[in-house]
Amino acid sequence: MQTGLIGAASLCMLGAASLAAELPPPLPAEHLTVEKLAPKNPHWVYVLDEAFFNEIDSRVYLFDGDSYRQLGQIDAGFNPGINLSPDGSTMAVGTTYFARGAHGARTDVVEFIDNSNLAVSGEIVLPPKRANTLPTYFNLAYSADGRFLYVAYVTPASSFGVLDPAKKSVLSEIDTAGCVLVIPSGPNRVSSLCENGRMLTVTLNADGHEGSRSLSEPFFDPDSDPVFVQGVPSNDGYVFLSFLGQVHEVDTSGVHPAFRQPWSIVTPAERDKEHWRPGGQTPLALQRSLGRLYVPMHRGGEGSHKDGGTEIWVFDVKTHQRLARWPMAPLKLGPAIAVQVSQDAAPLMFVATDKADVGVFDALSGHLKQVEKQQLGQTPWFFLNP
Amino acid sequence: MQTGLIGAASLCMLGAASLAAELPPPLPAEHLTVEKLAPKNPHWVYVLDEAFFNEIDSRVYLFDGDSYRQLGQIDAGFNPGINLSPDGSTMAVGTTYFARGAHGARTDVVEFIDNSNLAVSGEIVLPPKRANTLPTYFNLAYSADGRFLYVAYVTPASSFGVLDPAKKSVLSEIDTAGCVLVIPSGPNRVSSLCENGRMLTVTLNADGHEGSRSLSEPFFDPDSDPVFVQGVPSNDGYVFLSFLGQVHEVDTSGVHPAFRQPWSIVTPAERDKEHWRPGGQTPLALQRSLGRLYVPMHRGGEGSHKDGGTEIWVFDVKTHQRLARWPMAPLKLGPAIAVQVSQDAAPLMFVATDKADVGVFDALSGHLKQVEKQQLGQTPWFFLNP
Amino acid sequence: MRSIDRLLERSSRSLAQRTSRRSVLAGLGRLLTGAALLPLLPIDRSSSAQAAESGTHKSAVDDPQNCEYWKYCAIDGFLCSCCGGSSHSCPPGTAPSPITWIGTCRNPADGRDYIVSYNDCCGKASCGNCECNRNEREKPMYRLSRNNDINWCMANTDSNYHCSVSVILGVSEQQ
Amino acid sequence: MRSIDRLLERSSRSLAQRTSRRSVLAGLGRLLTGAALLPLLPIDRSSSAQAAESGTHKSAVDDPQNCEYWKYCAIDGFLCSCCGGSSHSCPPGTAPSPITWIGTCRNPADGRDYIVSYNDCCGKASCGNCECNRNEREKPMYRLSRNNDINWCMANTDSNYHCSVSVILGVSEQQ
Repeated sequence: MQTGLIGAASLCMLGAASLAAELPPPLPAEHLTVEKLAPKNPHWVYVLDEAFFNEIDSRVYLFDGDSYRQLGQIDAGFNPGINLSPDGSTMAVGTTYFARGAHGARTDVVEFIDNSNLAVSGEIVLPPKRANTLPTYFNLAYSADGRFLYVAYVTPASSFGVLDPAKKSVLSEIDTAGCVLVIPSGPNRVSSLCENGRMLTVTLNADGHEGSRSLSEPFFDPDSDPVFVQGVPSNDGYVFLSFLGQVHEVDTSGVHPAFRQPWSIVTPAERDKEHWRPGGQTPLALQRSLGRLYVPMHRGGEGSHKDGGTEIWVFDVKTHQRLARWPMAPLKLGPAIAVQVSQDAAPLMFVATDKADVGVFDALSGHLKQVEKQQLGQTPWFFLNP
Repeated sequence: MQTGLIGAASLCMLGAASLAAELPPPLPAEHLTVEKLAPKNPHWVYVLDEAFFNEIDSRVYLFDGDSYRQLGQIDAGFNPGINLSPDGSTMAVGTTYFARGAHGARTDVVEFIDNSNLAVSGEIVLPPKRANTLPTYFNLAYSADGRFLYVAYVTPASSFGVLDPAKKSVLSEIDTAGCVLVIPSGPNRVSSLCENGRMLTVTLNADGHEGSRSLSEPFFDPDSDPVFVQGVPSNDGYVFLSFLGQVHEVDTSGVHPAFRQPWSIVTPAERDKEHWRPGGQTPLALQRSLGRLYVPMHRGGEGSHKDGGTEIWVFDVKTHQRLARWPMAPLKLGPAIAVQVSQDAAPLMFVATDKADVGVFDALSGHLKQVEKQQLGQTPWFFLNP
Repeated sequence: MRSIDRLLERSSRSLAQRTSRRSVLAGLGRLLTGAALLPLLPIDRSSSAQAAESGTHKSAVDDPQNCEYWKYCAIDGFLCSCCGGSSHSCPPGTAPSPITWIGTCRNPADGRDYIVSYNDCCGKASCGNCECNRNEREKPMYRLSRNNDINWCMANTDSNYHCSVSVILGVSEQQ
Repeated sequence: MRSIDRLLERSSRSLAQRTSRRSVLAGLGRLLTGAALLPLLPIDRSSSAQAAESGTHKSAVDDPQNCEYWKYCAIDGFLCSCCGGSSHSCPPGTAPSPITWIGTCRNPADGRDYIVSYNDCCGKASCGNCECNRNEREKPMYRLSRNNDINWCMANTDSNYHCSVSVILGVSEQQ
């Protein structure tokens, strides 16, 4: 169509040139191009829209926390899990498609996205066992060296798949009965959270099959004070948070996970009298270089652990001191259901609310810099740093 | 899981019986069943949600205009066309799916829905030519006897497919260069609207291939006053409406379409001074037994033909008299972008607004009976009577 | 398109104390994968239940189309009552999940705690109406049989999630 | 989930008087199916155009992220400027449609009418941002080359519609 108009358009240019000699020069013709992404910026963030009301159409938006512009979109299918390769160059999207939209033959697959152009660069088809659940860091995850990609399975029997992202193949399936999710450490260790509060760690051999496994002592009480599965990466492992505000730091740098003494983000009075609780879909974020923990907090009781935070509380993970309380209501923001913080020296905090607004904050001062009003999907529930 | 609990649950029943002798009898256990649809009711309506913001997840809601309840849902894929078999027992959904959600291998298909249980009863895979456009009565349509199903193709070359819904096969493709859509009449005639204002009519032979074709004289001027493609069925054919409010009634009961003298729904003053125009996604509905035409009207100029109606105007198609003007604003409703009327003796009018609200009206008095506030999808743009 | 305020109500699923251990669930899951729907305790629907379903004005705790309905104390998702089903029936053309999770809800009408099973109805796209999320005693995914973030249609032939129901199994012995 | 009021603005696509006849379009359509993107008139982007793309405060008619932007007088769909592209570039990972429709829009800055081509960007799900529908001289589907209700990604390898752009081809001779 365009090329078909070259003749006509050229004539038009001539016609205009002669007729409009007294006018300022006309705007030149434009090229239709495909936008190229700039080199990645620590203030970019991947926003996963679960699209709960049209759940087969989940997507990931790449959003720039400096320009407040959407840079692109990655389609993510149904009930996706996402994670990044160690070098950040590739996004792995673990998802499920149906041959006829929301019905027909089911295909579980990991699609690989080239983050330099947001194009699909390949895929690995999975057995139809992928855990269909909400996003965490642990639905699928790469080994530290990027050699393996682990995918959590639930049928409801639990296991995980070991994939070779280079050869685009499935290497093995490893049973984890009683334990779920894939928490990676080192080049070949995969930990899972168990129903009895223990951590299962499977060490793989060179071909991605099980070499050995070990079960830790219980590090939390799943009955009295369970931890959220939404743990976040720390400098030497992961930080987990409990429903009642206990912080469980796990060092996974060794062969066996080491659990530091838990500490609480709430005083006994805050917990038992004021009933302050963490909550949401993504109820914590960690700024690793500053050692600051950001937690959406609300007042509620049993069953309120997915309620959004009416305030964001900020903690120093070394001193365990609370550094700030940032209420949402004065900012005209609804309760915070998901939080993330950038890992650079001038960090931004991203907060998604129960109204699907996304606030961009100065993570040091708590200053609200921008609100994206329902522009990042129906249900933005998870953020990944680039 | 349920069955696994029979033992425990039974014990519980006994326990309760003994412990709670003084209480009123407990509620009995319930069956988990699948709801059965009542026999179809003329006040039911199929509401097509184009789901424009998540367009691969279009769907059709079956809504009861008496109880104001949603009775069920039919998945409709991407850019669907829908229509009903002559006996109303089957909905044909012509749509497009992709192997990976919004990307991957394209499959154009007609899916057949058993309207008694809203289950998919079969499908016919099409060549990847199905017209991806907005819904009308003419994207796909059955022959009067239900023997053939016609599907409009645009690649952008235009043609249509002839399908055998009984044998679930594609019988033929018939070229209609310069003319689009499938307007059925009789057991084997298919008409299309042409760029020059004519109507092409192809008559099929017994095996669904082209027998003959004829081209009508122009019945409207596509340059000065084009007709909306959203024509509606009448007692002996179809009614089309033009951008400037001319009504074109076409009798398709004979071998060749017969065009009645056009008439106008606006006076010269209304058209030229007040600039009243019909408009919307579905800008007219016809109550065939009463001979009443319902048109969303707005004030606007060139390019406003898809603007919603600030009023619904009602006309008698025999006398050409306007019977009523029903403004939307006093009812707290946005402009009307789609309209339908039931075909029974106590007809309901369904109106979708630009805010995705759906109003249920008494089609005789204009009394607003119910408003479904954004409960029938993102973008409800087309209604079908059951 | 629905407004956030209408749709994003508080959200998730809780479970009764006595649900079977996860490993048992896993076993049952394998056993029941693709199993046809088996009535659990074949007793007719009570007239009171039918009355509750009949719509019209009622208080929130008695209205199966309201998130506050007493049987929904631990439901998560779209209420099938708003999708063509009822509080304990799936909409036409969908299939109940053979695997599920169990909750305990108190009926204010008789003060009893009832064991209810929360099943997902499967095989059509998200219903999108009456989104409801209540979380009493809900546990994270490592207590799978108490977790509601998982798609309980996972073992269905058509495993897409459409909506959720709450079915009375019996009275809890904890009185 | 976006609110209706933000999203459902007025909507559709108009076309210039001189667009080629449909049959020609059909021929080109066949010819160009799957064709790579060919720059139409290979002239560099003007600095003014770049300034216009640079965002920040500007009036609606000068703002490529606003539905009122002068070049959009006949656009329909999601503005690629709000989706990772610009008024004349597709977002990363999408493909421009080789077939398209043509409009004529007046630039208030110089009073000239410009011929613009409206291309769809294809291969990802609906962007969903900045829905915009303007309909001057748009015609129904039987005037396909002037119609905007059709998915102009129809001939792309990945034919799902993502967003729309408006590309200056030249000055209209109608002054």
